[in-house]
Amino acid sequence: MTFDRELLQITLLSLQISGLATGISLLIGMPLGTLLALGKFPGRSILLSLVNTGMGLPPVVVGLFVAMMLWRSGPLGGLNLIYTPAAIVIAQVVIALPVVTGLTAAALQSLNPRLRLQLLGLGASQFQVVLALWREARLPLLAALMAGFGSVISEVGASMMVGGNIRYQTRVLTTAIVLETGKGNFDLAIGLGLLLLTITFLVNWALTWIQQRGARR
Amino acid sequence: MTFDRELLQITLLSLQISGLATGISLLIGMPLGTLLALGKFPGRSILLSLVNTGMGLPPVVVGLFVAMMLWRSGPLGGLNLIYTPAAIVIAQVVIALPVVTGLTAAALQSLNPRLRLQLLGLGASQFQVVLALWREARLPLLAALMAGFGSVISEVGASMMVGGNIRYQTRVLTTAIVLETGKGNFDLAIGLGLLLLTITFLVNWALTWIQQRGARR
Amino acid sequence: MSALLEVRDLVVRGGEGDILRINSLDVRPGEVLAVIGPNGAGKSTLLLAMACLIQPAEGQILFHGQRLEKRNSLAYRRRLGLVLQEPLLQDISVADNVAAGLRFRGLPRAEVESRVQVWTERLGIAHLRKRSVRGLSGGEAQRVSLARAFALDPELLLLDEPFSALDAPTRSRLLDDLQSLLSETGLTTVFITHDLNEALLLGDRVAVLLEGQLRQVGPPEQVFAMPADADVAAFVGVETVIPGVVSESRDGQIIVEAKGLHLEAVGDLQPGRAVFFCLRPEDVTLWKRETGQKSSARNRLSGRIRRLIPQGPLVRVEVDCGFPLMALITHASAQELGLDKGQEVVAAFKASAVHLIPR
Amino acid sequence: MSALLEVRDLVVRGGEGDILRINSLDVRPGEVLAVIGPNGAGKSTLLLAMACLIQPAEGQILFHGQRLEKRNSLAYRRRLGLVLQEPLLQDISVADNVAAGLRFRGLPRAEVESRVQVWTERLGIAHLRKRSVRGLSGGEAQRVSLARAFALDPELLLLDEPFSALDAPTRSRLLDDLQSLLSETGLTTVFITHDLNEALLLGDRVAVLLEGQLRQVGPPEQVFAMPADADVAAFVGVETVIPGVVSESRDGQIIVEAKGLHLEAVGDLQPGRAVFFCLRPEDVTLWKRETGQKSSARNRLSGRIRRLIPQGPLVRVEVDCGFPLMALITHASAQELGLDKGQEVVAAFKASAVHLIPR
Amino acid sequence: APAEPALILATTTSTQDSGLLDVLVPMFEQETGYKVQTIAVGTGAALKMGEEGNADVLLVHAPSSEKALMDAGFGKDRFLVMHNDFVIVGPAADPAGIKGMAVLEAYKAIAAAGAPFVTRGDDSGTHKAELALWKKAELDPTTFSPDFYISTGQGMGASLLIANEKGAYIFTDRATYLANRDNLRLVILVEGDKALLNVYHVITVNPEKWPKVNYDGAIAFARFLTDPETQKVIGQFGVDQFGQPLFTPDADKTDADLGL
Ligand SMILES: Nc1ncnc2c1ncn2[C@@H]1O[C@H](COP(=O)(O)OP(=O)(O)OP(=O)(O)O)[C@@H](O)[C@H]1O
Ligand SMILES: Nc1ncnc2c1ncn2[C@@H]1O[C@H](COP(=O)(O)OP(=O)(O)OP(=O)(O)O)[C@@H](O)[C@H]1O
Ligand SMILES: [Mg+2]
Ligand SMILES: [Mg+2]
Repeated sequence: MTFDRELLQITLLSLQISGLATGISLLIGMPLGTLLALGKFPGRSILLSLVNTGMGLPPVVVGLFVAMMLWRSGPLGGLNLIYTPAAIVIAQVVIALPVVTGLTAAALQSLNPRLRLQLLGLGASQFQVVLALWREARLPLLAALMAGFGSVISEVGASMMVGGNIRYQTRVLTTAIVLETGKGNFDLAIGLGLLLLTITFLVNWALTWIQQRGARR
Repeated sequence: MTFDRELLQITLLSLQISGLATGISLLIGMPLGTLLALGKFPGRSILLSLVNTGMGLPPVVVGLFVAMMLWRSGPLGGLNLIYTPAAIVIAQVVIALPVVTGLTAAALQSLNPRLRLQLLGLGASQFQVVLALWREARLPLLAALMAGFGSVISEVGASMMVGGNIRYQTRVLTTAIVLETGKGNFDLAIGLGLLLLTITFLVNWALTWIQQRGARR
Repeated sequence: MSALLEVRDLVVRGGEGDILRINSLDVRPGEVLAVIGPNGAGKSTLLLAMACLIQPAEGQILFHGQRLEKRNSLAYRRRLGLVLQEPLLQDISVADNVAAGLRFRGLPRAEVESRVQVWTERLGIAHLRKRSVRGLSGGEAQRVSLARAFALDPELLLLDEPFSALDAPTRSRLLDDLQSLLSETGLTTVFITHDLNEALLLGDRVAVLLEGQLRQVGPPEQVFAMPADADVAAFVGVETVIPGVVSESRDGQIIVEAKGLHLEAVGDLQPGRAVFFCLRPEDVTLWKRETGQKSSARNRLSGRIRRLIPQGPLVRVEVDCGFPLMALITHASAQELGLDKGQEVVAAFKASAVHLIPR
Repeated sequence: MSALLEVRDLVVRGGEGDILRINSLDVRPGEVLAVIGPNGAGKSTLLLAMACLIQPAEGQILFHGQRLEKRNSLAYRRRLGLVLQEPLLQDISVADNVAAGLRFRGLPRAEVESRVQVWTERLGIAHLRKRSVRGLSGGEAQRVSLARAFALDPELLLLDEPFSALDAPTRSRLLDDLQSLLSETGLTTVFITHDLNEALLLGDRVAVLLEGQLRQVGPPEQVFAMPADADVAAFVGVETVIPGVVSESRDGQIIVEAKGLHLEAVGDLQPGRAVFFCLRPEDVTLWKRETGQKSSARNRLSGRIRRLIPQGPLVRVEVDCGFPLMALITHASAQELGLDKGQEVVAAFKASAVHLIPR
Repeated sequence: APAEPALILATTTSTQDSGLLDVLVPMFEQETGYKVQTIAVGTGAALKMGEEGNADVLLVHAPSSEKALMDAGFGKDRFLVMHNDFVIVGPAADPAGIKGMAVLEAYKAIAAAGAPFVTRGDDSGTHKAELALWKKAELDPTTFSPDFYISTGQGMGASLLIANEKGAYIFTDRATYLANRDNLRLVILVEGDKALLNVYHVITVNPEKWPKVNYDGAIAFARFLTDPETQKVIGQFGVDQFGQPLFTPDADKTDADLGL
């Protein structure tokens, strides 16, 4: 592979992994956050604190923890997932999930609570109510999505630990940056950083455009 | 220093640095986010995209960039800030600022826009309007605060790079975790991680408690 | 079981005390039940409870004799049309808002579109269909909220002050519309209003809610002419309410002593009984002092005009006869009589127009 | 410059077209200007523009002859009391909401507290002071919004349908209160309402807004009795509006040919002139067919009753005389005459009661 | 291709940062069909991964810890691969005046002058080598003031940058120093001492302790590294870029030859 093709491969892998991790986090985190925002059950408040704490999960700790699970000596070693992109996705889901969940809960809690009653009164099932409320809160939910994507695309500790930064296999943009920094190639590292930011910007620009099209002004 | 005293010193330093960085980010990010949410000026949408991109600033890139500024060879080398807690605070502000700004903007945009007119109609100055709107959006703003604090307390790439992880001076909990992981002391690393999470949990639990006291249910 | 909806031993709590406490209230099939009561009486809360949208602390709601529970609440809610007091629209287009309930029910696209068309036209918001709900005026929003409920073709309509933001012509046209719609389809309706005229016009029965309790339920004439107690009387607009004592009673003829005056009334209360003496202002006729003319009115009180309050084509006149007595007369009469503040007049009212409430 | 507030060449745009287009409107010191108009006419938009809260596309607003700009808008807004159509409360306690405007002005604590006390009591929400605004009923919320504005002791009150959610007794009490407050203090008020009675009761002048344009401004009698055009007429409730042509005109006496009938009216229009023939329902008297009785009414039309619509103490009767003619009579008369659907009656009205609008 | 192609190589950041593995690993893969997963971690972590069977083969440079691993039976085979050397670098001004000294003299001079000295403090092979020399010089760095004995807890590259910024002396391997030379104003002050050898061994993880490890692959990799062809490549690595080789191949020598 030439340098350009390698760069392309690394970039695509970064996008795939972070995109997938964000997607899975949305799939789990939005329903969970919705439950936390709208449900009434004992321990709700403690759970919310835990989720908010999760927003501050250090990627290195997550990486170490997931690695300990996935290493051969760990309980899930038999799955042979360590040092694969799948392992990075798992770790990144752990990182992004609390962000998505916590911000989803905050977004839904700031809707008018009577809107939910009105929707139920229009004959919506619980599921339809949730869909309608998500639609209503699409602005802050998009912010949650962007924060979730941002937290994983920029993360390095966990990717390094569970992915191993293996060339052609699990090397992503952030781990490549660390590698180049370690080698003293600061210019290349900064260049990779700018590439990463450009990609994130393009993704966010598209999302912001959607978001602002729906802004109340 | 004994091990316990060193641990205490590291923990306090982590809290001080991240607390200060979060505080500064709020001080700058809340007004900025408010301007982005309520202001009408050309380029607003691009700026919002940039801010949202900032949520995905990779800490290593930030660290490298800030370090290049602060190194003696850099433009701000004369300030002698590199490898000091102040340098970490600067880098962390760069990381937390977009998070706080973006989430503040999203929080304010989901308020009823006519409330602002009503407040002005009650004789509020622009500044008083902003204060009242912040009060109104206190729920999602607290979520923004927690996300901002979470992003810096858990961050390691930048702290490592600009702080240097120097024992007794700039070693914080996350960099200590990386060090212990590198040494193969996985148990100690996980233990430090749990300590970090406990602290974050306590901070968030207090904030969530405030948040939920004010939740609309 | 003849009632469509039954409320039994309902208690709703909130904050410090009980918001609502209703022993029994039935909504009969095909009827329009108008619920009236002052602000904060619990009307909206009752409607939410009826729609199975709040969990009461005690009691139950039955629909077609079946107790409403979590299990069957969705099926029940799909037979409802609900309009809350505040038009809570979704942040999407007007047409999508009107279509929302239909889509929840999974109706075919064509059906949804045609119903949206019909009802937006009927409510005069057809031109707004493609607009976002942002920037809608108050009345426009309320119309969307109404169209959204009517489009569902429900079995039971629950309306919370549905016309409060509408302009007068639209309101009266809609009231007419609704009246004919209701009599055509036999749609059962619970209708909350603070406008007594609307209650009179639409209600087959009127329920009066005061401080969370049901004080009176009955046909409008009865509620308006014979309030069950003084609070209801004060609320429904029997504006003259004076405490007095029955001094004589013979053959259904009663004399009440009140504020030093002897007033005639009809009834069979025993002498010595303490009562409220109630009088509707439209039952009071005013005469110029000098007019010697005879009339069939048994009670004639002299007094001085304290205030003249125009009210549409009518004038409300407050006469001080030792107590404030309200009379409601036409502008024309007021002009003919040359009524003015401070002028002396005679107020006359028939004994049969007096309503006595034991206290 | 005698006007307190002047609106000049105001244009507000939104969506596709102009929402508001007003050449000139003055609010005089001490007067109550009632603004009426159908839903979506632009009333709320006008109020926002008057409060300097939206940027008009063109035109300007002057206060005490001074053009309002960004520079002086805060000072101006601090002399206002503003009540928007929707009570937008802050998510804090009721007392804090009422105090908000006072605190914005930096008033001393004791002063704030005493004013909050006075106004929460006056609006009957004293018991809610410590409550959060969540869970307030619709009427309670509106009262908070009113108390918040009144507590400011403003120089100019801008009220957007301020009583729409209030129960009838409170509404009339507040209207009375407001009336005496206004006459005591000479407070200038712009008052939007969709209730024509409120406009009649409170308004020194009435402005009619239709489709974003000012169609008529004048004393209420004039607006209600002599609408400037057919749209205004239809809106203010001159319910019989028939197109016709003047066929004779002599000494202020006019004969209008309409729907094949010859009707008398008063005025000085030339024969051949096309007009709208307008009649208020309360000016129409009904007689039983067989009654031979004479009266001073010049126009007597035979017809058949199509509908009877009760309306409070009154009944609105629709008579088909070749065109639908509305009459408004008391319940008592209706009973006395034994009116019923399908029955033949004679409708009579005086020539002076007819209002002709050239078309 | 082998039955079990995936092979986990745990190594230290310094080997990866030098770029040597980017040359050797593809050669090995092409020759044998194994897929190597190179995990670059701290020396301590690499040894721990071997001890827990999370890696198949290790390439490390901490001889005393390696011996402990072998003695505990976690390692099966251990071959000498290559060495490079450590140097002491510092500011050109050389405040303690150590230029050209023998290494122990230089240590003493630095301690005596109280000149700042950066240590990695991360239990890496380099750190352990540095500590061993302090011990030989009969000085105890734990008693030093933290202002003078600066512990970074980071990798070699980062520690070099910190020493550069602080104008401090630092004990480093030559390869990393050369790789970072462009970013540094530090110069080599002490070199060539026999005590300054940095020796790399390859260790296969014992399949008797950890049945899951890919021993066939591990031994194949160890054989590959010690193969004369490979050794020639190692001997040439770095000449293009730095004008001198970064490593000296040692497969034909014994520990004793290098003074271990
Ligand atoms: N969560 C709550 N906590 C305390 N009080 C509450 C709560 N929810 C409602 N209330 C009170 O219950 C009472 C009934 O409210 P409701 O909305 O049913 O009144 P309403 O009859 O509809 O009045 P309106 O005519 O003003 O709409 C009000 O006084 C309200 O303040
Ligand atoms: N941003 C906007 N885009 C398009 N149309 C708008 C916008 N804002 C307001 N309008 C329209 O302007 C018209 C005037 O609105 P306004 O709220 O002033 O009406 P209103 O007279 O107060 O009516 P109501 O009696 O229903 O309160 C409405 O038809 C409304 O839909
Ligand atoms: Mg209500
Ligand atoms: Mg309006």
